[in-house]
Amino acid sequence: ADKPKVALVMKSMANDFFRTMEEGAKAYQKANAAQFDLISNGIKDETDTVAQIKMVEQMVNQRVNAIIIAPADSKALVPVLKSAVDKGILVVNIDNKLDDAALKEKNLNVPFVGPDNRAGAKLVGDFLGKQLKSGDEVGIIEGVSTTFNAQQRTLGFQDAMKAVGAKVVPVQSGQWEIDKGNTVAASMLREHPGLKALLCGNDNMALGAVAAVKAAGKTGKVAVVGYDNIAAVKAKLADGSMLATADQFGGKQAVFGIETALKALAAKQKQADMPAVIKTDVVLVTK
Amino acid sequence: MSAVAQPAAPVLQLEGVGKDYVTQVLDRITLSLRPGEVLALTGENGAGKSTLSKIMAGLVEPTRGTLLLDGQPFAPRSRREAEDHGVRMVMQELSLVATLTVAENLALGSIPHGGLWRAGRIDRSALRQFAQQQLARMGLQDIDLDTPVGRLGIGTQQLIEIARNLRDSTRVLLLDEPTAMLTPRETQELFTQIRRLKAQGVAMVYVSHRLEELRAITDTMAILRDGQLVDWCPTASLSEAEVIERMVGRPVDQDENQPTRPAGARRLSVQGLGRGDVVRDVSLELHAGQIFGIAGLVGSGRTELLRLIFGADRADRGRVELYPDTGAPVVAEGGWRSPAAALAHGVGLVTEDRKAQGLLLPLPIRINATLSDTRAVARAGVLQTAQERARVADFVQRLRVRCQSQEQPVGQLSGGNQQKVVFARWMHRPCQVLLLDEPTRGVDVGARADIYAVMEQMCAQGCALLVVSSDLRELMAISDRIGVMCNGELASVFERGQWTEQSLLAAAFPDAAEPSEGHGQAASPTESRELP
Amino acid sequence: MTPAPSAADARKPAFLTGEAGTYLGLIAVLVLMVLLFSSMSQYFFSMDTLVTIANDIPAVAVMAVGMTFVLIIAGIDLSVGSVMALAAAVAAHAMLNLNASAPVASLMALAAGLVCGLITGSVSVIWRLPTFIVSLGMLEAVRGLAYVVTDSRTQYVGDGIAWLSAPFVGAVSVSFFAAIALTVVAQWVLTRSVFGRHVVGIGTNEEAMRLAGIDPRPIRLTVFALMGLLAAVAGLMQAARLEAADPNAGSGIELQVIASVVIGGTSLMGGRGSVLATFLGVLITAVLEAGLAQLGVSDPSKRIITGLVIVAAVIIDTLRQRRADARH
Amino acid sequence: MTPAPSAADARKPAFLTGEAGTYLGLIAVLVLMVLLFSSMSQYFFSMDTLVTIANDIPAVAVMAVGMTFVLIIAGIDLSVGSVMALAAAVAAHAMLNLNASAPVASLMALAAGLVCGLITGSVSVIWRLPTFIVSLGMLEAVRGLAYVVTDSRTQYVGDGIAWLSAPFVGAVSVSFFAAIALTVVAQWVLTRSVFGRHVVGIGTNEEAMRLAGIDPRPIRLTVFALMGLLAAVAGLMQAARLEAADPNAGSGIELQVIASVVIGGTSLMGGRGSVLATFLGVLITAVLEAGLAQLGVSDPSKRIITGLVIVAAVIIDTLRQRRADARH
Ligand SMILES: Nc1ncnc2c1ncn2[C@@H]1O[C@H](COP(=O)(O)OP(=O)(O)OP(=O)(O)O)[C@@H](O)[C@H]1O
Ligand SMILES: Nc1ncnc2c1ncn2[C@@H]1O[C@H](COP(=O)(O)OP(=O)(O)OP(=O)(O)O)[C@@H](O)[C@H]1O
Ligand SMILES: [Mg+2]
Ligand SMILES: [Mg+2]
Repeated sequence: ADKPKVALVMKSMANDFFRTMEEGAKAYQKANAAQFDLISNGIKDETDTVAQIKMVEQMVNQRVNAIIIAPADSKALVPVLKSAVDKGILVVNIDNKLDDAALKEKNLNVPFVGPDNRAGAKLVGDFLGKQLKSGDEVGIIEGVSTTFNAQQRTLGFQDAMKAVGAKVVPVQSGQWEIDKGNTVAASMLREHPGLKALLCGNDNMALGAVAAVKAAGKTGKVAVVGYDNIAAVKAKLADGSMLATADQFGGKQAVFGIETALKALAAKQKQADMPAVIKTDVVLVTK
Repeated sequence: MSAVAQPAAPVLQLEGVGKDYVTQVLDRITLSLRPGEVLALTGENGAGKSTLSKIMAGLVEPTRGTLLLDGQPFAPRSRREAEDHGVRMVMQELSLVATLTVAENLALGSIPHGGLWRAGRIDRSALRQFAQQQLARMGLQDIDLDTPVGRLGIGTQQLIEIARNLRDSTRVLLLDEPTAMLTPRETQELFTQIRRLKAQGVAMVYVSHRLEELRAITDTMAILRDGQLVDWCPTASLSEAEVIERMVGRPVDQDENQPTRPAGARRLSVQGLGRGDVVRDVSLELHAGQIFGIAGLVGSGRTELLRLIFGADRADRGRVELYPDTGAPVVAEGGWRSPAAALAHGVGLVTEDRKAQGLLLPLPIRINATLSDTRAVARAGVLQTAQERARVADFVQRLRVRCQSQEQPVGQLSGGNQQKVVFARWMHRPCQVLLLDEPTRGVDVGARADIYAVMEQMCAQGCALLVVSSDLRELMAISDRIGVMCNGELASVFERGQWTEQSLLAAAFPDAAEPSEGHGQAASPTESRELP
Repeated sequence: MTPAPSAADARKPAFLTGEAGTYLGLIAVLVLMVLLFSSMSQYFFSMDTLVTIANDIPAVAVMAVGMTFVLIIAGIDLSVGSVMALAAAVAAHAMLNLNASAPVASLMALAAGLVCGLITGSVSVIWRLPTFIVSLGMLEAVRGLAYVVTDSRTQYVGDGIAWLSAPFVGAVSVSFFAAIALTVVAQWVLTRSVFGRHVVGIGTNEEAMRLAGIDPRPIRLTVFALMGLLAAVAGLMQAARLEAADPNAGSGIELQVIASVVIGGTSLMGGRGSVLATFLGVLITAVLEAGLAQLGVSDPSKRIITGLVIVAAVIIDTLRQRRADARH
Repeated sequence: MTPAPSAADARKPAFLTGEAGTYLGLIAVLVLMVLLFSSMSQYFFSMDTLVTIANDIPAVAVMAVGMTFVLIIAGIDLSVGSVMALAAAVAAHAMLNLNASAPVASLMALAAGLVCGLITGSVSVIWRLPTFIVSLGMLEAVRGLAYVVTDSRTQYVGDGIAWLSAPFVGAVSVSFFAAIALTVVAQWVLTRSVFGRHVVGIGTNEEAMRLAGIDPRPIRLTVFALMGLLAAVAGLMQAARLEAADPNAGSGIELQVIASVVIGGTSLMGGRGSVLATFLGVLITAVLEAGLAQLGVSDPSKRIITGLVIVAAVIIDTLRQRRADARH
């Protein structure tokens, strides 16, 4: 009965990446079933902040000992997490870092366990950069523009492109989705016939971009890179229609968070005393 | 209120009023109306009676001409504005709101309320009092004020529509076929009101196709034909035949005493059919080649009986048996499962509420006329429009439907012409048994004769007809037998020759003694008299 | 269109005590769900859960009140989620960039909502366009505006308007009581005021209302203006709870709101509806969401269950009602 | 609601050549948009753009055909996006895990769509429920199923069914021609067949149809089954184009489809609509999307413009039509 109960509150369950994350956590729990119980929940898309808040509240009602959260919004989740902490629940932040200013205002310390999206995107961008010359035109397809990860990845891509001196045409959003990514990529290719590469904020949009490149008959002339390393891109990387993607070990993200929380629970550590940031790895994936 | 003292000054004058839609529907009409005068407005279907009334009531804007009210120019832009000037109209087509209560409908547009603009609380006691008073004028004290009108029969709705317009502030009252759905009792109630208002100096326009009513209640008569005013004179100065001739432009055979048709084989037998206490265990038999008429007061359950036989509503009890010419009889316990099932066995229904239950108003006449059997004008599911046009052209001609073309939306037709289109549907699909609910509602005398002729022809072809009508004269003219419904029961059945108007009426009243007049015999094998 | 007015279309106005029976089907569904969840999780049936649900529903409940009126006049408003986001964005912008006080910022937010409602209403009234398409246009356009106002970033507003979501009685927030009060008042207006009766009349038979001398246009406009205003109220409630204005707030919430209203038995074809039943509809969806979250049901199953429960709730309510009507 | 039957409700069936005028307003909007975008981007008015748009629209166009019939019977189907995803998921699952051949997998996908349509249709017919709520339930439930079938992951299907999106005439795909053919056939069915006439009749006055002896239930059921089937076709087309089955495919597409149909002048209240006009509606939304993306307009502005254009298109079409009717 004193087995701690850990709640995992995820972002979009409709996204491969988070699905992988959840499965990693479940597998980990199975392997360590004696040590803790896991309740996992996710919202249906990445923007349904309110639904996520409700989930945090329900987890508090379920009297869990710790909440591991991938916040849908880096600011809007802060008040509810604060009230959870006030009730003595440990909170660990994964994937998408909570906003520092908002945390500070609430006088809250939430450890962040996760990758640096901007650095990861730069990694992918740098690899692509080796193929580009200064002055080449490239396009960036962003995820849902209002999300922190989308913004960070775009920044990372831009950093890398600036480094090689490539010219970035206006950034457009593909809403993280395969068909929206396809539409946007097709338009970019038409408007900028000289485009050399498409940098996509996630692999779903990259798949859409690959289809657009193929439809435009430019396979091999326009490079496509993505992010997340979902299963469906393996074939694309293999046949060269996609150049690279980043893997931030979705399967381990949540596990790192859970481990951090379990450790703190075992040590009866207070929320305030937990470390602020624990970085996890991002690696480049190519053919 | 205006005085009756000087009969000279007209309250409402029309000078050269006309209306064009695509074609001209009203030429230049000049008429006037004095306080206390009841003017009969009559003419064929589509002659322009409703249009003329609507112009006076502010519902339609005239294309030409002027109106004067008390000598002042009168150009109401809306019904509300006309009502503010004391001009009110009872419309031919019902315009009640089904989900609102009887009381709310009666006061619609001026529901009494307290405080705060319209968000204010409804003054319920004032509302009830007002509603009660309006209903009392039509002798309708029994209706529950809180019943949504959608639950009431269409006849009762018509009475409410009338009651709603019987206001004291009225100076001119336009009644567009108010009695098309009413039986003699309700009609008498209305006449009492008309006389009362007349005495108060209210001027009235009374539109009807029932000539005997015009004779009974109106002072002067205006006859329209093709949008022209062909006559305007004291009612008494014209004989009925003259009126008809002027309306229709030809003499119409009004044979009131046809011989009884030979009874053919039994076609349909209804046994103990009932639903709640609206229809109580009715039994009757229809024979091929004969017309069975059903009389009764408004709300006596006639419509519901036809709906049960047709399967439009499901019966609680009883059964329907159909005897086709060949093959075994078909038994439907509790009536047919659906109208489609009834039709599959050759049972059809002409509905009484053409607007809500009969027609597809925005669609052309052609489509409406062939709706009962679209497959008949199609080959392998593909419509044969040319064939369809030819068929519909024939119906349009036989029933004299007044329209621009058969592509005209049926919603644009005059009421009587709409009714003809509903009827045409069942000429298109011949039936073994045809149930007709007020089939000549709003149809002019000439066209009525055409419809009777078609019914006659159906009989000759071995069809059995069951006709519900509020017009006793009509029923007596066309039926071989007449059943009278009272409170959901088939109170008595008369054979041709045994009935008089008196005996039929007596049987229809719930409080009347046994049909003791000697003419009526108790509903023979079908009797069912279990009072609750 | 225009099915024969059946008895079902014509329930007597049931104000609060009126015909408790009207609500029986919905209450049964609700009780059933609570029992089910309680049997599956020991913590579900607790004060905490009740309080959380109470604090969860105000935004949806408030919009559902407006949507009930909108559906009764045979309209629909798909833009409520966007309007909600815009209102919150305006309030945040006013406080953060214009240094407006919380009350002034709130008023500006309400004004923004009202204007949106007025635009939807007047465009559809003036050109006689289907409200579905006008509000769909507004859904896009207003969302775009919300992005512009927030600069596409969640704006942290702090606790300037947090009193709205602050505990009021026990741990239950002001918002909840406001939503309850609004529901009761709206039901009263619907059944007991001239305006309410006109709304029902227009939804049933607009032509007949026009003939009775009632101009439907100002009434339609009022209903949409009200909807805009209430969406803004919901936006403020939400912002108070999040202490932030999220430009994506309420995306997709329109379907949830409409579902709650329809579960409550309001007809999409107009002419029939009850605000109280709508509130029960809101409760049903909220309890379902809370219960599934507490059980930690997987997302695919969650969606399957939600879909089935929505349909089942409507079936149960419909059947109960038909049975009741048949007795007439 | 029964608005007065105006002449507008009563256009003659215009089959292809019928009354070209009916489509003039829409064509004007389309031409206007093309001119505008061409003036703003030198690359817009090019064969490439035309081809991309032609290859973009089949999925939406096919669903819009089904939706036109659904709206004409005064129904609505919100589940089409989910059904589309499920169909693609089933095909992917069959090919990847069951080693089915592409044709067999496609048939299974079509069957899945058909079953979804039959469920929506029969549940709403049997219990006489509003299709809005039934299809909303299906939207959730079927999406959940799509997650289950794909294991919540985008499935790469390779080019097994890629022939659907392969260039056929010039660079234009088979799908496009299929969509065109479907549109023409559907318009023909709507205006020239007994079935089409019954569909229009049911949408105009269901009770009158029932009393004319036409059972509306099988017709309703057929329309929804057809919608499900067409959504599955759209799902296959999309999967063929993207060579992947995305469990999130088509989320939110229902509103886009309905918007296209309504822009084409089909009434949400039933009884009136044209499949050809729907196709023009689809073109309008597709050109708009392509144009805005090609100009690289920012996301907020994109949404604002999209919203305004949707409303403007409907206004222009309505005004033109009213003017035409007045001349009658
Ligand atoms: N909105 C309209 N558009 C086109 N034609 C119309 C319209 N309204 C009426 N009409 C035509 O005007 C003519 C006169 O119609 P009206 O309703 O006045 O006839 P009526 O004398 O009242 O006939 P009934 O006895 O059948 O009621 C008819 O031919 C009708 O088709
Ligand atoms: N759906 C219903 N619910 C409750 N009562 C009804 C319903 N339909 C009809 N009634 C009532 O049943 C009785 C019989 O109505 P019905 O319409 O059959 O009478 P009718 O003789 O045809 O008279 P009408 O002239 O009104 O058509 C009336 O009192 C009517 O108010
Ligand atoms: Mg008339
Ligand atoms: Mg009747």
